Amino acid sequence: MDIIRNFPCVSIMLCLFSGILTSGVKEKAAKYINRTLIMTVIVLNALTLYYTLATGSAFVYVMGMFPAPWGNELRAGALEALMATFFGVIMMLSLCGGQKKLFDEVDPAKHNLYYIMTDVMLASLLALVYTNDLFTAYVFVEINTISACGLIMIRQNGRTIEASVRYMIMSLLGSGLLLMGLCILYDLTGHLLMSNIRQSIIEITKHGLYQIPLAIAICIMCVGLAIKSALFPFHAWLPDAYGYSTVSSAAILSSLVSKGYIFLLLKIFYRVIGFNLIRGSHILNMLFIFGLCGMISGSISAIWEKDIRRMIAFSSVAQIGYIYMGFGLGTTEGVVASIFHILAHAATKSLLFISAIGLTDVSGGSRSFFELTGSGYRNKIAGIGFTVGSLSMVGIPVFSGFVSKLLFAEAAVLHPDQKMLPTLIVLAISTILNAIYFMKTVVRIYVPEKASVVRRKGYFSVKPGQQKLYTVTIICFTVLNLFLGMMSEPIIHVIKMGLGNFA
Amino acid sequence: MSQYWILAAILLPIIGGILTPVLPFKKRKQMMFYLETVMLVTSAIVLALVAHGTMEVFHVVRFVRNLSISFKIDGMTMIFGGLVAVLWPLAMLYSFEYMEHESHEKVFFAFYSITYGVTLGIAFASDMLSMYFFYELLTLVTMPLILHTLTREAILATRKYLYYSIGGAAFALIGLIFLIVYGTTCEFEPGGVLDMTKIAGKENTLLLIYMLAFFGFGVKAAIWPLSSWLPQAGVAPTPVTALLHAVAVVKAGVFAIIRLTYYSFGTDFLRGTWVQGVVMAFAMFTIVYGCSRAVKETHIKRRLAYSTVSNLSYVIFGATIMTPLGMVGAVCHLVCHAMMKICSFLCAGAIMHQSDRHYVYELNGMGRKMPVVFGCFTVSALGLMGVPGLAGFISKWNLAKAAVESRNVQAYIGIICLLISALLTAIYMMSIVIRAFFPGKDFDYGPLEGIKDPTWKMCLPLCLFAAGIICLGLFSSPLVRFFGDVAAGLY
Amino acid sequence: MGPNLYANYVEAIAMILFGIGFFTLLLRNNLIKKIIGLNIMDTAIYLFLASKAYIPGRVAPIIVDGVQDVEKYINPIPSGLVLTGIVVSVSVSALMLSITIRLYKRYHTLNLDEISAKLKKEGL
Amino acid sequence: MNQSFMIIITVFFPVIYGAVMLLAPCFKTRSSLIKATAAGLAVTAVFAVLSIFGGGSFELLKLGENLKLYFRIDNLGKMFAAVVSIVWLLAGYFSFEYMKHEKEEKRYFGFYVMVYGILMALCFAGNLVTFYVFYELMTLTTFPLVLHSRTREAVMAGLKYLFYSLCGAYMVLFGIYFLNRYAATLDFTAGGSLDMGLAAGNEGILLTVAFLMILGFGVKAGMFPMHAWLPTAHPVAPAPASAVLSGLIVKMGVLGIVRAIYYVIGTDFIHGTWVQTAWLVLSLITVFMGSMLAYREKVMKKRLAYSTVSQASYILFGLALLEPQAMTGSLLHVVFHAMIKSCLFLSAGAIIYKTGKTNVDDLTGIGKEMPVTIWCYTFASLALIGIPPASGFISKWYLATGSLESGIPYFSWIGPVILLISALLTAGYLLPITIKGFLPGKEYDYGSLKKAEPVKTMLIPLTVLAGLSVILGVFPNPLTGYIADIIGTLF
Repeated sequence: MDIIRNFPCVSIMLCLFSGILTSGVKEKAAKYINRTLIMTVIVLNALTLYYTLATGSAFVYVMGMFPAPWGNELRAGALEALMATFFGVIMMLSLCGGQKKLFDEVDPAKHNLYYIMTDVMLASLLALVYTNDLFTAYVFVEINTISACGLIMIRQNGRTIEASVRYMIMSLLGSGLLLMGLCILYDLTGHLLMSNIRQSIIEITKHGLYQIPLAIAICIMCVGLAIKSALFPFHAWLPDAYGYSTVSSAAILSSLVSKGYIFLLLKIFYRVIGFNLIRGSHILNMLFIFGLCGMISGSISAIWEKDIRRMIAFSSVAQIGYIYMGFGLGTTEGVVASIFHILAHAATKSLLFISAIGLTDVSGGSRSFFELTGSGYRNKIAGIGFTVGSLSMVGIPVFSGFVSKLLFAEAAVLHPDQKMLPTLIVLAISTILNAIYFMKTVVRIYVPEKASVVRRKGYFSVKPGQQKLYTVTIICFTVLNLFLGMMSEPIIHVIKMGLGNFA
Repeated sequence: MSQYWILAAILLPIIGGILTPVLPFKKRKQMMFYLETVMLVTSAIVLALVAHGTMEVFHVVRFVRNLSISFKIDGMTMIFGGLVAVLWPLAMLYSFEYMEHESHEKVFFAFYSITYGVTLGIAFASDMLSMYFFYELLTLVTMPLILHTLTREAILATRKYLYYSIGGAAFALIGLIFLIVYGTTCEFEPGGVLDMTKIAGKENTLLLIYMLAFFGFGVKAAIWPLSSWLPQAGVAPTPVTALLHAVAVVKAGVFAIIRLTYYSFGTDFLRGTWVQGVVMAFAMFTIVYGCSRAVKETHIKRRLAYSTVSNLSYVIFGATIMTPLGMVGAVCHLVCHAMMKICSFLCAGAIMHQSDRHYVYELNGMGRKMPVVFGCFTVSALGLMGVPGLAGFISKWNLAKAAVESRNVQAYIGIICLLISALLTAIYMMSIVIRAFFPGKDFDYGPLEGIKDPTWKMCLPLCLFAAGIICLGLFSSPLVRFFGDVAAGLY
Repeated sequence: MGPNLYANYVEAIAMILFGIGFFTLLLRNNLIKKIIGLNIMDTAIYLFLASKAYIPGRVAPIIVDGVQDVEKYINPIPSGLVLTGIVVSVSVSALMLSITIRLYKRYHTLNLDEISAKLKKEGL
Repeated sequence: MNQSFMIIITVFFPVIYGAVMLLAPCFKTRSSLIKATAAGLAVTAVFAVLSIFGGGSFELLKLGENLKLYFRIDNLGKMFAAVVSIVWLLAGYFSFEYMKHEKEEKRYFGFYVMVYGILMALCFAGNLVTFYVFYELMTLTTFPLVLHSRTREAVMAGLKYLFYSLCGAYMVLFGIYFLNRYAATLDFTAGGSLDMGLAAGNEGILLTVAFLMILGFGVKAGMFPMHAWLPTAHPVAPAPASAVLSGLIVKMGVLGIVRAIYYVIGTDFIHGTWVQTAWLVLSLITVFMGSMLAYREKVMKKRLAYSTVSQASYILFGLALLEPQAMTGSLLHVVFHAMIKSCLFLSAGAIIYKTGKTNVDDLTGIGKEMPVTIWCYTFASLALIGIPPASGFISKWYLATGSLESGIPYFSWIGPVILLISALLTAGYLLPITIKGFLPGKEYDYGSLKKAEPVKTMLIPLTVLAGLSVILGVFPNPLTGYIADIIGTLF
C-alpha cells in the first residue's frame, strides 16, 4: 500500500519525461503518449487521493537523501490529491474537446510541440500542487508560465503572439514579486521548506521580531500571485490570452493555470504563514475588496463584449473575483467555498469555451455575438453544452455553480463582522449580471436564423454523430457539472478534511 | 407509498411534454388527445393527493448536508396545487383551438405541459430550497413560451423576463441562506422556523434580509417597481398570458411570498416591525399604480396585465397584514383572482383569435356578435370590480376584514387603496363591456360581419370559469373556512 | 533608521534595483527595454540573495584541508538558489526575445502599443 | 315559512322574469311584449302586497360568515315598498304608451321588471350586507335604463351615473367593513347595534365611517358634493324612467342612510358630533343650490332633476336633525316627493311625447293644448311648493317644527329659513309653466292651437299621482300615525 506514497513524485516525473520523449516522435504518437500520460496521472493521483482518505492524514515524500530541513520534499494530502486528479481530468477533457480545432488551426509540424507544452504544463501544475518547498514552487511557476505562453502562441497569428507577450510580461512581474517575497522569507527564517518556515515564523511572531519585513513579504507574494491569476486590477492580459488562443489552450489556461497559482497562494496562506497570522494582517481585506470589484467589473465588461469568447474570458475575471472574495472572508467556510468554486469554475468554464467554439464554427467561424443567431439548432450538442454552462454560471440549482454560490453566501452569512452584507449584495448583483450576458447569449443561439440568411452566409449544421469525440467531451463535462451540483457532499467533505491536514 | 404519487404528478407532465415533439403524431387530433389525457391524469392524481390530506416530508435528492429536494403536502399545497390542477386542463383545451394557426406548436405544447409539472413542484415543495429550485426552473421553462413568436419584441420581452426573474431569485437566495443558517430547519412550518436564540441581536439584519427576499420573490409577483416585465410579456400567445401570467408564474411568486412570510420567517417576528410597514406600503402603492396604468392602456392584453399587477398586490397586501386572517384574505384572493383573471384573459384571447382586434377602441358592438365570450367577460369584469355575489367581493371582503381586525392604521389606508382600485377597475373593465354592448346609436354592424363565437373548445372553458366565479361568489363559505384552518396551521 | 540602512546598504540597493527593473518591465513600451528591466529585476534578487549568503569572516563552503566545524563556512544554499534563478531567468529571457523577434518580423516595430494598434487594423 | 318565502318570490320572480324577457327570442309583436311586462309587473305587485301584509323574515344564504343574505320586513320597509309599488306600477303603465317612440323596448321593459324586484329586495333587506348587495345590483340594472337612447350624450351620462354610484357604493363598503368589526350585528336593529365596548377608543375612525356612509348613500340621494351626476343622468333617460329614477331610486339612497344611521350606527353615537354638523351643512347647501340651479335651468326635465336634488336634501336635512318631528317630516316627504316628482316627470314626458317640446320657453299655451296634463302638473307643483292643504305643506311643516325643536345652535333656525327660501324658489321655477301654459298672453294665436291631449294610458297615471299628492295632504293622519310608530321604535 505504501507504494502509493511515491505516486505524486512519479506522476510529476512521468510528465517531464514524456515531454522529453514526445519531442522525438511523430505527432500521432505524441498524441497517444500525451493521452496515456494524462490517463495514468489521473489514475495515480486518484489512488493517492484514495490513500490519503484512507489514512485520513497527509504524507511527506522526501526527494533525495536529505531529510528536512535540508532536502526537498513533496507533500500529499487529501486536498492536493483531489486537486491533482481534478486538474488531470479537466486537462484530458479540454484536449479532447479542442482536438479537432487544434488540427484546423495549428500546422501539423507543431502538434507535438503542443503536446510537449501540455505535458510540461501538467508537470508544473502537479508540482505546484504537491511541492512542500517554496523555491521549487517558484521554479515550477516559471515553467508553468513558459508552457502557458507556448500554449497561447501555438496558434500563430499576431493576436496570440501579442497576447502571449502581454501574458508573459504580467506573469514575469508576478513571479518576480513572488521570488522577492520568498527570498525575504528565507532571509527571515533561513528555511525553504514550508513546514519549517511555518515553525520559525511562529517563533518570530512569538518574540514579535521582524514584523514589517514579514508583512512586506506576505504582501509581495500575494500581489505576485494575484497578478499571475488575473485578479481584478491585473486582468488586462487575460481576455486576449483566453480569447484568441486555440480553444483547448483557452480552456486549460482559464480553468487550470490561474487555479494552480491560486492553490499555491492558498498553500502559502495555510502552510507557510499560518492562516491566523494572515487573518491578522490586512492583506485579506485587500484581496476581499479586489475580489468584489472583480466580480462586478468583470461581469460588466462581459456584458459590453460582443465577441463571445472574450465574453467568456471576462466572465472568468469575475469568477476569479469570487474565489478571492472567498479567501478574503478569512473564514474556513469562505476558503472551502473558494476551493469548491475552483473546481466548479474549472468544470464550467472549459465547458463554455469548448461549446462556444462549436457554436462559432457553425456560424461561419465568426465569433461576433450577433452571428450566433440560431446556432443552437445548427450544432445541437454545443448548444446544450453552452446552455448547461451558462445555467451553472448563473447558479441554477443542480448545476455546480449553484452549490458554490450557496457555499459563498453561507460563508458570508456566518461571517462574524461587517463583511456579510457587502458580500451578499455583490453576490446577488453579480448573479444578475451573469444572468444578463449568459442568458442573452442562450436566447440568441436559440432564436432560429432566417433560412435566407443561412443560405447566403453558407452556414452548415453539424450532427452530434459527426464529431463523436467532441460530443463525448461535452457530455462528460455536463455530467461533471451535474455531479458537482448534486453530489457535492463528499467533495466538500474531502476539501474540509484536506484543509484540516494542511495546518 | 402515496409519496411516490407526488413524484408521479410532477414528472408525468414533464416527461409527457418532453415526449411531445418526439412522438410521431399522424394528425393534430392525436397530439391533442395525448396531451389532454396527460393533463387530466395529472390533475386527477393531484386532486386525489389533495383530497387525501396532509403528508409527511419525503426527500428525493440531497444537495449539500441537510439541503435536499423534498416534497410534502400541507394546507398551502392543497390550495395552490388544487387550483393549478383545476385550471390547467381547461386552459390546455382552450389553447388547442387557439394555437391552431400558430407555427411550431409542438414545442409550445411541450413546454406548456412541462410548466405544469414545474408549477406542481413549487406547490409540493416542502422547504425553501426545493421551492427555490422549482422557482428557477419555472423561469427557464416558461422562457420559450414567451419567446414563442420569435418577433423582436418577443425576444426583448423574454430577456427582460429572464433578467428580472433570475435577478429576483438571486436576492431570494440570500433569504434562503439566512433561513438555512438561522432557522431551526429549512422545512416550511406554520409560524416560521427562525431560531430565536441564534438571531438574538441580529434582528435588524434579518429584517433587511427578509425585505430583500420579499422583493426577490416580488419580481414574479410583479410588485412595483419590479413589475414592468409582466405587461411586456403579453406578447406571448394568449393561453400563456392567461395561465402563466395570471395564474402559474405570478401566483408562484405570491405563493413564495406567503411561504416566506408565514412559513419561514414567521409573522410573530415580522409583525409591527419597520419592514412590515415598508412592504405593505409597496403593496398598497402597486395596487393603485397597476389600476391607473390599466386605465391608460388601450391594448386589451396589456390592460389586463396591468390589472393583474394590481390584483397580485391585493394578495401581497393581505399577506403583509401578517395575521392569520390576512393570510385567509390573501389566499382567498389568490384563488378568486385566478378564476376571474384567467377567464377575462381567455375571453380577450378569444376576441383576438376570432376578430384579430387587439385594441379596446376596436371592440365597439362586438357584444352582439360574440355574446358568449362577452357574457363571460362581463361576469369576470363584474367579479374583478367586486360586485357582491361574485368571487371578487368575497376575497375583498376577507382582505378588508383582516385589515380592520389587524388594528393597523396603515392597513386601514390599505382598505381605501382597495376601494380606489375597485373604482378604477370598474372604469377600465366596464368601459370595454359598454363599448361592446352599447356601441352608440347609429353604429353599423357591417364591418363586424363574419365575427362569431369560437367553437366549444374555447367556449367551454370560458363558461366553466364564469360559472366558477359565480359559485365562488355565492357558496364560498366552506372554502373560506378551510382557508381559515390552513391559516391557523391546522393543515 | 540611518545606521540601520547603512548596515544593510546592499539589501537597500538590491531593493532599489528591483524597483527599477520592476517598473521598467511594467511601464516601458519597448519590448527590448522590458526584457532588460526583467533582467535587472532578477539580478537585484540575486544580489539580495548573495548578500544574505555572505557572513563576514567566513570562507566559501569548499573543503580544502578537511572538514571544519559549521561555524567556519558561509551558507551555501543561497548560491544554489542564485544559480537556479539565473537558469530560470535566462530561459525566460530567451523565450521573451524569441517572441519579440517574431513580433518585430511581423510588425516592424518593438513598441507594444503600436503593435496592438496594427492588430486592430488587421481586425483579427 | 310560506309567508317568509313570499319575500323571496317577490324579490326573485321579477328578476328572473325580466332576465327571461331579455334573453328570450320571442315577442315578435309589440303587444305581446307589453302583455308580458304587464303580467310580470302585476304578479310582482300581488306578491309584494302579500308579503307586505305577511311580514316575517327569511335568510337566503350565507356568502360567508356574517355575510348572509337576510330579508326582514319591518314597518319602514313596508312603507317604502308600498310607495315603490304604487309609483312603479303607474310609471310602468305610463311607459306602455310612451315607449312607442323609443327603440329597443324589449331591453327597457326587461330591465324595468328586474329593477322592481331589486327595489323590493332593498326595502325588505334585513341587514346591511344584503342592502349593499342589492344596492350595487340596482346601480347596474338601472344603468341600461339611463343610457337607453344610446346617443353619445346618453352613454356619457350613463357612465357618469355608473361611476358616481360605484364611488358612493365603495364608500359605503368601506363603512361596512368597519361596522362588521365594531357592530354587534349587521342586522337592522332599531336604535343601532354598535358595540360600545369595542367602539371605545375608536370613535374617530367610526365617526369617519359614519360620515362616509352618509356621503356614500348621499350620492344616490344627490347630496352635494356628489350630486353632479343627477341632473345629467335623469333627463337623458326616457320620461318614465326618469320619473322612477327621481321618484324612487333617489329614495333608496335615503333609505340607505336611514338604515345605516338609525338602524346600525345609532343616533346617539353621532348626536352632536362633527358628523351631524357636516351632514346638516351639506344638506342645507344642497337644498339651496338645487333650487337655485333649477330656477336658472331652461330645459324642463333638467329643471325637474335639479328640483329633485334640492327636495331630496329636504329629507336628508330632516334626518340629519336626528329628532322625531323632523324625522316624521322626512319620511312624509319621502312619500310625497315620490308621488309628486314622478307625476311632474310623467307630465313632462307626456308633453315631450305629444309636442316634442323640451324647453320651458316653448311651452306657452301648452295648457290649452293638453289641459288635463297641465292641471295634474299644476297640482303636483303646488304640492311640491307646499301650499296648504297639498301634501308638501305637511312634510315641510314637520321639518320646520322639528328643526326648531331640535335646539341645535344656529341650524335650528337657519334650517327653516333656507327651507322657506327654497320653497319660494320652487314656486319660481315650477309655476311659470302653468301660468304661461294657461295664460299665453294676447299675442298667442289660437288658430294654430290643436288639442294634443294624450291617450288614457298616459292620463290615468298622471291623474292618479296628482290626486294622491293632494289627497295625502288633506288626510295625512293614517300616514302620520303609521310613521309615528316607526319612529317610536327609534327614539
